[in-house]
Amino acid sequence: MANYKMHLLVCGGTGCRASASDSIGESLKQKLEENNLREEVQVIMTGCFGFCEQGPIVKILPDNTFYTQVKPEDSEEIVQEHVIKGRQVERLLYKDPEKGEPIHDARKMDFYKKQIRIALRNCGFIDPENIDEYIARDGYFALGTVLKDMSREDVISEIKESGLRGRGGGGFPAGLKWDFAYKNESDQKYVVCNADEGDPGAFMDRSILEGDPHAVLEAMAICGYAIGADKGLIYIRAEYPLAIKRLKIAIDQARQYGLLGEGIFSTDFNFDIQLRYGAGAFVCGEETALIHSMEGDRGEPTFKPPFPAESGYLGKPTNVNNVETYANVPVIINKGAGWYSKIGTEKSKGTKVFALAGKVNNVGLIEVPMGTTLREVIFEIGGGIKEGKKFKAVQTGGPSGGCLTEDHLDTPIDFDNLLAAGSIMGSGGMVVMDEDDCMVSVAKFFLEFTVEESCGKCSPCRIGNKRMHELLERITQGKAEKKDLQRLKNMSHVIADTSLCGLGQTAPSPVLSTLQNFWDEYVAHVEDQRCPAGACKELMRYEIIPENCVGCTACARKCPVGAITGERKQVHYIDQEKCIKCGACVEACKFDAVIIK
Amino acid sequence: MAKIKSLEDLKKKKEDLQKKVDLRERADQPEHFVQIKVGMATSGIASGAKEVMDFLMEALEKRNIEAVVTQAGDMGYSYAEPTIEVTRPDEEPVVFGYVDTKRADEIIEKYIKRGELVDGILPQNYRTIDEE
Amino acid sequence: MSRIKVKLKEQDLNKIQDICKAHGNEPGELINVLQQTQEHFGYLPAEVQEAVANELGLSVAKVYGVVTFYSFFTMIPQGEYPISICTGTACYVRGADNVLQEFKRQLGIEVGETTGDGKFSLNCLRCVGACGLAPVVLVGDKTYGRVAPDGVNDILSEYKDNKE
Amino acid sequence: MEQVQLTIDDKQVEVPQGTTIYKAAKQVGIDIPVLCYMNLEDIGVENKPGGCRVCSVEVEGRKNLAPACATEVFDGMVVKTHTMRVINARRTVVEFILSDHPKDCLTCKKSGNCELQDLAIRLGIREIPGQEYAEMSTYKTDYSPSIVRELDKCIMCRRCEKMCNDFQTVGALYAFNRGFNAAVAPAFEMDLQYSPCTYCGQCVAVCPTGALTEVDHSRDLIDAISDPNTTVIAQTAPAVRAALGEEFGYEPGTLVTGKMVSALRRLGFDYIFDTDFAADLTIVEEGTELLDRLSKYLEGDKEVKLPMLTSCCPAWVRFIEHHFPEMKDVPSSARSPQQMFGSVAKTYFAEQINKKREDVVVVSIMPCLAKKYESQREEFKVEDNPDVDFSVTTRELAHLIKEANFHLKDMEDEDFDRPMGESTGAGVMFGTTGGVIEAATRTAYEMYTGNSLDEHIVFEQLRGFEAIRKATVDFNGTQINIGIAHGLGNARKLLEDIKEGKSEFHAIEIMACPGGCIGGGGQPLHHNDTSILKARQQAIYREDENKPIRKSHENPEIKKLYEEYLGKPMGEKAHHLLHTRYFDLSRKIEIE
Repeated sequence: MANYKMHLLVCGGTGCRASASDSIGESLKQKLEENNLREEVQVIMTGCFGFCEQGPIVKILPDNTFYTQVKPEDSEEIVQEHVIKGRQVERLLYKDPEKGEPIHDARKMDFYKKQIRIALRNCGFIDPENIDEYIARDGYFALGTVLKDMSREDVISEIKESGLRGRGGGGFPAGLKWDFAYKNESDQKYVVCNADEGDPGAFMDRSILEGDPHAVLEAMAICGYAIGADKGLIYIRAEYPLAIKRLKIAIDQARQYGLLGEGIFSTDFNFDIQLRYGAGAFVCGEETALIHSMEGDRGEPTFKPPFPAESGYLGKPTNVNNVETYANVPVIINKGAGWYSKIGTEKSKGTKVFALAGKVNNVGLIEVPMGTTLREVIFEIGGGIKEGKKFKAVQTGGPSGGCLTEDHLDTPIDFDNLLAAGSIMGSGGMVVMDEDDCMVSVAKFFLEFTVEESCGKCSPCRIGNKRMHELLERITQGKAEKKDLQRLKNMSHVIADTSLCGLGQTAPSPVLSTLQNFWDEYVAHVEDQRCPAGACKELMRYEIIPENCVGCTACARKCPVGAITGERKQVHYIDQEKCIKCGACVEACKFDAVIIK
Repeated sequence: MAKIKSLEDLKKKKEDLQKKVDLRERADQPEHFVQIKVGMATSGIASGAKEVMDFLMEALEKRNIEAVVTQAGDMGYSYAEPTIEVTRPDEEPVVFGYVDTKRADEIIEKYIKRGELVDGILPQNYRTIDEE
Repeated sequence: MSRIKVKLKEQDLNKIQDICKAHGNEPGELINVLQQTQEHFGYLPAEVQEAVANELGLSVAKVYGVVTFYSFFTMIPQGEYPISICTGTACYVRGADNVLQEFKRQLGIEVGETTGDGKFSLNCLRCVGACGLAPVVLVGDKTYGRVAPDGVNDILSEYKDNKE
Repeated sequence: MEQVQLTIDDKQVEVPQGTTIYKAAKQVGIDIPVLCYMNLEDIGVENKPGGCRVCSVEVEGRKNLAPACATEVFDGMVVKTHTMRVINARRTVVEFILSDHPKDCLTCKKSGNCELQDLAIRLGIREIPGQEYAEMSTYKTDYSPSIVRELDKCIMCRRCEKMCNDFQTVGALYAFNRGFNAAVAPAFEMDLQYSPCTYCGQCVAVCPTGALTEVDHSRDLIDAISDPNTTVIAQTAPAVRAALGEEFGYEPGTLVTGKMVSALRRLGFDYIFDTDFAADLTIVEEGTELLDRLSKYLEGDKEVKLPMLTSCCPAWVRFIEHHFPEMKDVPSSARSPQQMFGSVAKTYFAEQINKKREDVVVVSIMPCLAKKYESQREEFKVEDNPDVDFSVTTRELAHLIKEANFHLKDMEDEDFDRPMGESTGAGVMFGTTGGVIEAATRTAYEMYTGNSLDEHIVFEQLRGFEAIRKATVDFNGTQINIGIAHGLGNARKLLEDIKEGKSEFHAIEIMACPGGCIGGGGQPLHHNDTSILKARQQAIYREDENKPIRKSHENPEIKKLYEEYLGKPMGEKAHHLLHTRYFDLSRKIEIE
């Protein structure tokens, strides 16, 4: 084995690959080849670094250099300057968003400072297509230990003691779930990994599968041993081709090493894993829907009980956890429940991965201990609000979650606190909004998602959410009345109260939380036909200030619908009936004569 | 590929593979290890810095010393090249000049292993690339 | 009361049969079969669904029920250059809707449709995980990041000029 | 089973573990409103998707409301069905459903018989907030020969899907699309007539709204009777008389044969005949065919198709044509009674009354929707003139009687006209599962053995309500194995056995609907109460008992028909008028 002096880690997550990180890796290899350095410097395509905002990322070790927005043509300079001459390429270094100064050591980046990486421990660190790298990081030790030294009951109680809760949304204690599946006697049981991440704006599961697929395989095998299952199924979105590819490679390699298959570690434990593809239905994140989908049917949820632990895939006891939940398991076994449960808050143990997005400077994937405050996440790790604007709200938990305000910024994040604040942890989407975001529109956006993703099985979700969406639409158009807000509230409560599955039950959360936290903004829409954030097009008026207008006709010439009239050198006028609010006139006017009201 | 038949197998395998990620793991917390920077600007390479670096990496591994060896740019001591900077855990960095493989061996044995100073320490009036 | 006939080219039928056989003609494999079938044909026209139903021993109504349930499946042939606009939250917050409207306007089609010349089709998708690049547009496999409405024309002309 | 104690609206209830809240409440007289829920207990079909959420109730300690139809009780459970929270939720949910439902109740075929309408009345819903701007589903209406689908009225209760897939295994209907656009339809939303639909009508029988209804021929009937140049002949199927009374307030299971005849006469039909007559004719033909096949078989002919399947149920025939085309020569070639009647009426009888075929209109009154389709099959037409012009259901007849301002209870009992109104107890048995084969057995036994059945005319072993029944009848030392199935899913099992060569039967009777024709898609709606079907079955048995002649081959008018016109059973003329053939209707993938 070559004794490499330097490792060039190139982010091969989907985000960075979208910006050609593949060719960066290739061209780095080529440049090293040209300089006869292939024996000394290793190029590794890793999983996601999390810092997607500034991708593609190249990290150089051991000196912890963090290059951002790298282009394939930069590889010449990286090799010539950094690799050969040992000089960092200044212009590619990550720069502190506030001070604008380059940061020479990645460990000094705010983005990484507050993070503790358990689920993401190997992401951006190992080559996910090489099982050896996983083994070198203690991979499959947990499985080995479990098979050698622990009874099935031991494993379950270890998971119970760790306090690990499901990371997919509900936060149900994982150990308890395993226990149910363990206790239901059957000739056949299944371990299912829910990798049908559908939350718009959350992509941690994919990052884990792309960056550390073996962690999930190992955890599923551990679960299989604990509950008494010899078959595992990963239900993964077909839209995740890279994750699928890496999973396939990983499964293959694990089989070759005998870490999957028959008689694992020379015991009588057999376990193998297959992939099942989701085909684009958010509701399949719900476990009963997921199971129907795996059985080849419409992914409609069914009433629980019976729970999957009693009657799941093909009617057999089935344990369903999501990717991030499983990714924690090997660490818990290796380091012990005691170690794990020291991290986090009283009722929420460990860490949580969030997909930080929206109007923050550092968009990306982060992993923080439970109990970290929203402020720390948004302002320290996230580097604050973009363009120095004012923070307005943060939406957590995706379409099932709610919008939290300034008042909640110091709330330590955990399952129960978020719930109490009117939102949820969900799968970990975290979208930051600033003063330009209209909260009614945000609620409408999420409702639109729910309407589109509702399976249609139960009437409150199928029709009720549609009606809510229609009403929200009218509010944003200034066509609603104040009494409609009461109706909106009632619809929200009834839909939450009567829907069949979690999707419907939580669909009104974005509405309820914005009604609660931004009531005045709703009122402004219905009483004054005004959008305080200036985001609702129908409520905008473009007007010309006569004093400023010189009659240059620039705006009239630009207007695509001929809504602006006026003679040359005369004050112009915008016909509100015709105006489509495209804003072209504002751009065209050099005299600040066009204003938005 | 040979099957891994037991936890012991796996441990053995891991030990064999450790090197693969050692460099990365140590880079995560370099302050826990001996850090060595080798001046590797063009002049340094010409004066044999590359050989020194190769030697250091090989020797440290053979002698089971966990260290992080990185290359640095011009350290500002062109008169004394090749130069290396050694930082023992929780200590201030020390720079050695005119390092060849023989001196490197001595540095490992005396300074790195036991903390004894050896000849050739240069005064600290340089700027490392990190502080540019 | 003549029998309903479904016509398929021989090689197409053989392909479908191969795919089904590779999945053991198991009705439970319907979604995997449809995935692969769509991968091959680009879409799932009625005849193809009939053939799949036939091979797997399912009712065509069920196959259609499954096809129409999942957004990944389509019965409309995609354009030569399928355009997908990410409407995930991050992209939404950063103005994906305006970009979508601009594509609709310039192409003169709605979401889920294909232009008359078969060149472009327009779809929305939820989060490609490139939130750092929001708003994101995909044309085929190529990703465009930080797309603004006034950049739409540039993207389209890249492909329009490709004429033969 | 373990009993659990719970409280529902302050009432103590003790029920076995596993009982749902809905059933437990029913036990103490609390009627929780339901919509999608359907329990056809006697045929083992329960539909509880938990979809409509109308049955939501409050359970102490539970975060959200629970659907009473699907939630199982537990010990110490406290349920409240009438808190303001429940009432508000229930009403809001029904408002949601109505907001996407056409408001054409005035002209809707289901009006007055619609579960959704009942619910709206019960909950006192007076307006739908936001209706002015609420988007509504728009689908085209699909008219097939038997069934009309108005998908706009689909509320996604999934009952039809359940019947079509689970009970009938026909697979014509399935949910498609998702969310607001979801509904239940054939593949590609194609018209039913191009789908594998058998027109059994069980979807119509269970649809709670006007989304699935029968094709209405009552206007054609009025036109025909109004036309002075046509002779309008009615034939009434056996199951009609056992159910029609329900539409007029009679207890289920009341026979109204005489009153029905009287009503038809007053409506202006020229002749009121009985399909039972044709049933007797069917038995003679089918019985002869069975004996023919049997004796060939016993003589060692291995080519002969056994078991022989009955062929009087058109939905069943269409099922085999669609799903088992390779077995299309297994059923008896005998036409169904409706079609035998039509063919005899437009030849033999038309000649008797000196009428041209085209001046005679034969109207069948049927418990069935598939009969509408059957009457339109090409092979049952002569120069485009169908043997049976059209078929109306029991429900349509009831409407017409009411429309004409008659009340059945005021009617005197009257008798059918002759000759084609003469029938036996065997003929009437066609109305229930097991009846056709019992009638056939009576005749075949006597024909085969030469012995008279005398007192032992009832074959108890063929009667009942179980899904699949087996019986062996001793034909003087020859053991004849008989199978009976009602419901096409059950029939499928028997067919698959035949296909695999495992069938032990010589003859099999199959009826598509639960309970046979008494449970047909054209009958008064049972609204989920399958005990009604059992009562109708008992009525059929009573009608048999009351008949002076109980064996088809002893029907004097049938004998006369053969003597005067047909010649011998299965003879040339009989073959031409009374037999048919079957087609391969399956979907075939063809190479272009």
